[in-house]
Amino acid sequence: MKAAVIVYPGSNCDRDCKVAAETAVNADVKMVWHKETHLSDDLDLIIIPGGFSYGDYLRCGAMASVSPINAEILRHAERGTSILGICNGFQILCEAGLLEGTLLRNNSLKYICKDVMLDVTNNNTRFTKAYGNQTKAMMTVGNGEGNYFADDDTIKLLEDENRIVFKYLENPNGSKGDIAGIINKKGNVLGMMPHPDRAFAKELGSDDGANVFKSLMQL
Amino acid sequence: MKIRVDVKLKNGVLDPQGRAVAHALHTLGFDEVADVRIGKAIELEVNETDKEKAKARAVEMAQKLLANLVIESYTVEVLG
Amino acid sequence: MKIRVDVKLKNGVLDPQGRAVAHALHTLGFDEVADVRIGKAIELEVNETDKEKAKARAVEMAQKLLANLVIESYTVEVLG
Amino acid sequence: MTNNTEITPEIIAEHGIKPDEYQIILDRLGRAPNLLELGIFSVMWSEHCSYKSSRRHLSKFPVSGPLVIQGPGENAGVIDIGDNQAAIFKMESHNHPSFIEPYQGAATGVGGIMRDVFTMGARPVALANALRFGEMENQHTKRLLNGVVAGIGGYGNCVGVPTVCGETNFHASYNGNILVNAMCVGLAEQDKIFYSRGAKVGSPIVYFGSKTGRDGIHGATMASAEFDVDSDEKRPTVQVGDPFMEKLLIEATLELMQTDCIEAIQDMGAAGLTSSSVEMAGKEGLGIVLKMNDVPVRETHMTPYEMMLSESQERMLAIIKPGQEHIAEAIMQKWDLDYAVIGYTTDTGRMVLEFDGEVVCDIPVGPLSSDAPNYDRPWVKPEVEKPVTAREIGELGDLGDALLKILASPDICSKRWIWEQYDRHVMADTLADSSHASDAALVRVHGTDKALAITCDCTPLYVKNDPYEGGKQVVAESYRNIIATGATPIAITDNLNFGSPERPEIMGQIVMAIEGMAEACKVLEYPVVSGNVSLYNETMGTPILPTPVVGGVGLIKNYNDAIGYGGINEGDTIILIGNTTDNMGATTAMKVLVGREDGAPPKVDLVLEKQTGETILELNEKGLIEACHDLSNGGLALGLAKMTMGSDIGIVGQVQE
Repeated sequence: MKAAVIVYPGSNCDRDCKVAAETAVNADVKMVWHKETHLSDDLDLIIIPGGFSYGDYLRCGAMASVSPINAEILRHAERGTSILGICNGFQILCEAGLLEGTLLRNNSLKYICKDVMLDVTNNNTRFTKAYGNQTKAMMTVGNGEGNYFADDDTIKLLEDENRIVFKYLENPNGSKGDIAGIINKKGNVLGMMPHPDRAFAKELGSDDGANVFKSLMQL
Repeated sequence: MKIRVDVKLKNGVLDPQGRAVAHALHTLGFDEVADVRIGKAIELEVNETDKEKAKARAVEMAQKLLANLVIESYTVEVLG
Repeated sequence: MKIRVDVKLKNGVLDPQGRAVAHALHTLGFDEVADVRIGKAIELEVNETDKEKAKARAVEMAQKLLANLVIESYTVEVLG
Repeated sequence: MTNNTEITPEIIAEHGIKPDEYQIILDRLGRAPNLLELGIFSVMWSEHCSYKSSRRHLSKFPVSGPLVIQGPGENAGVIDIGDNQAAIFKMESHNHPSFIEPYQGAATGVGGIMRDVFTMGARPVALANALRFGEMENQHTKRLLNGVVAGIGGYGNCVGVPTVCGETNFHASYNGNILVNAMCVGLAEQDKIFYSRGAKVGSPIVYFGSKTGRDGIHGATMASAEFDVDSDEKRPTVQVGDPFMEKLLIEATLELMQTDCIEAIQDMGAAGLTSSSVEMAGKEGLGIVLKMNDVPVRETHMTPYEMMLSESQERMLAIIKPGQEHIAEAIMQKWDLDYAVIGYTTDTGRMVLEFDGEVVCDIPVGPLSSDAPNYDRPWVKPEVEKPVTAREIGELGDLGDALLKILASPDICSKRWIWEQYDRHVMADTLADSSHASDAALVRVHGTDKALAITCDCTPLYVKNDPYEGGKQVVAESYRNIIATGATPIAITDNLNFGSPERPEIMGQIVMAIEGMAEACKVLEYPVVSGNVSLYNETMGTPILPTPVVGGVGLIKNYNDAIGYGGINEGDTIILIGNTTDNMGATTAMKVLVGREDGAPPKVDLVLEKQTGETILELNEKGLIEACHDLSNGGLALGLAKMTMGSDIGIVGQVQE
């Protein structure tokens, strides 16, 4: 698998995503600076990592979503390349208009770093096939703005089109519909707040995150 | 030239911060507070003397970056 | 009764957020932007009909909670 | 006040310079200093920068050892962790700024200590903090606790370095003077370490990072100025941190360090541009010329006085090989950081500052450090509390209720509310942190099987009741906490927080605590490689408890052999190692259950500590240990309670009559 991790000023989980993809599926991973304007067409996966791009200033992901590399991300989304946005990456995908809704401040108004048990609510997307009949997955969240919000019609649409991929068993931040991760209509863009890049090996506490990468190998 | 762009969450959009501040005000004894909404007051200093042009550009900035039109509304005011 | 409390960083206090937004506006081609300062626009809905009383209470709220007087200043405006 | 303001005794006193010290300045200059020169002397001779009240006693610490690459005297300490790798670490305090503005005070404390580490070429891999607040009932405690924790999380999380361990205590003596000590640990290649020494003559001085503003002017002198309750007047413009800028600065600095265009480099910490330029020049006996008009400034009409004393955050100063400035400039442009060549080194040994075509400062560099005052402050040996035995206190009622009360007390209860606000997992190398049943944090050395063990420790009440034994105990507890994870202790950093050294009884606490700590460091072969001293921690005459915090670092060769105090299985036997004496003095039990804080702390048998420690490491290497826990606050009862909670299992203990 050939993958690219986009690095924005302020991204800090870029290396974690590289190591996770390499460990889980022996991926060949390239780091791409946000000022570049080309992403090669033979890429199997583009990862938009977690972190505090532009310090999370103004709105999380707002400034990153207007970076020079953004046009290429939109182009790849259009042509069907798999795109995985984790934490800040999910926020960037929403700001860029590739996924519906937005991530507001946690209802506790506090940054939360804890393990969360997830429901794999749709296990036949290209990102979750490898879960098979394992319906639960343990990962960690680490964010201050993980409170997913969209208007009621959008939430209904996401439910009806079975585009909610992960839900929190115990909602840590007030997310509507306990939503932890959603996918776009075409099924090639996944945004999720929990970190599979921190749950890819037993010594880190869980390796349930590895399945997100393993699923893509079955594509 | 100073321009002020106010960005607010649209009605119906959850405001966790506003709700928490309202709660805190109640615990401090300000029971008359019914609701609190918190938005951004962005003050721009621009090298532009033509008021109309400055305003138009500020609107463009709001649409391109300063506001997320899905969940936010904005107003632009030239302070001169 | 609607009251608006604007909270701003005092002059001279670094505004990291404003600095980052100014930079982003430059990369989007808005070179005329010389400075950006971002403050909070807090809108209070209060059950109070007497304008003077409402304003005085809002000032009290600003001093007790809404503004961090060490690095922020505030203005209160009764919108009616 | 313009630079040619007449220097009056009031102005001298306001700069914290004593008459006899001013005499030294007159002698070294051969004339009266102008305001800028006086300001430079005042920050370089402040308690914070010169350690003038403690320097002579700090020299008692053992600072070398087979694994010590660099001891005190540089930005941080450096130890050898094998395979050409080095761990670089230090601890610093931001006590006074955090009392004035808790969020920014704590945030800039984290930012500052990280710069001390990456300025030496190390990528920061772990953060820890030791916090002390007033009693819960104090009106400020809740607000200060909220602000400090949010500030530490806000800064550390954004920069992307995991906050993995720490400690938090509450005591009335901190009501008006909280303690915020931040520790940072970084990793570097042994042959790629950068120092503040190494500058050559005629090399360009390069400034990069944020622009300079009027932040925290007189922050350095304030750090050691006693607080009066309405500290509003003493409120300089607060230092504001930008973690996003710090992240750019880390990446840019480490990228610059891959090239070989650096001769010397130092972060701008307390006393900003002054201390960084003076220290780099002073180390090589060089002079410097700085062109103040070239300093990137954020505010208009800034005077050289303000530029030289400003403590704006996220700024670095480097001395670059002549002709290679363009390399540095290109890197700074990539990371959108301010960059300017603001001067060059000379062989005159003098600091010459030019502004608007005029020389505004011309003083010898040497005296700024070599002539810094080195007080031999009078001190009295503090009288030591008498031991208090359990028999004297009598029955404590039902042991179960007693344990529950201890578990619920502020110092002992779960600190989940705090550490859940810290990102403990970023960099995906955290093996054990505050959420695990482990006496120290364990952070994997990326790409290897090695892991660093990190812990922060101090029991202030022990040090108050017997500074010497208390000092020994602080180091011994750090040693035990590292060993309890299966790691081998290597070295410590420290943060010595005390009241005013101008009080003989407080100076006595400082001298005796340092001697106790030094004794323990020698016997346990656990040297001091860096540290910080924060004095004048008192309000309206009441000093804080003496709080010499120790930040310990150890190494485990293979993290699969690591142990904690959870993971016990049914049928395991529990062995208590070391002897239990009837000593209740200064214990948590006495404070929580009987409300007394008197009594001598337990005596520390350092030889027994060493034997016990080495035995445990040996047993663990043989794979005989399932779990291990160091007994400290709350004693055996709390130790057993934590082990049961850590393993979700029951424990049966027999008490032999």
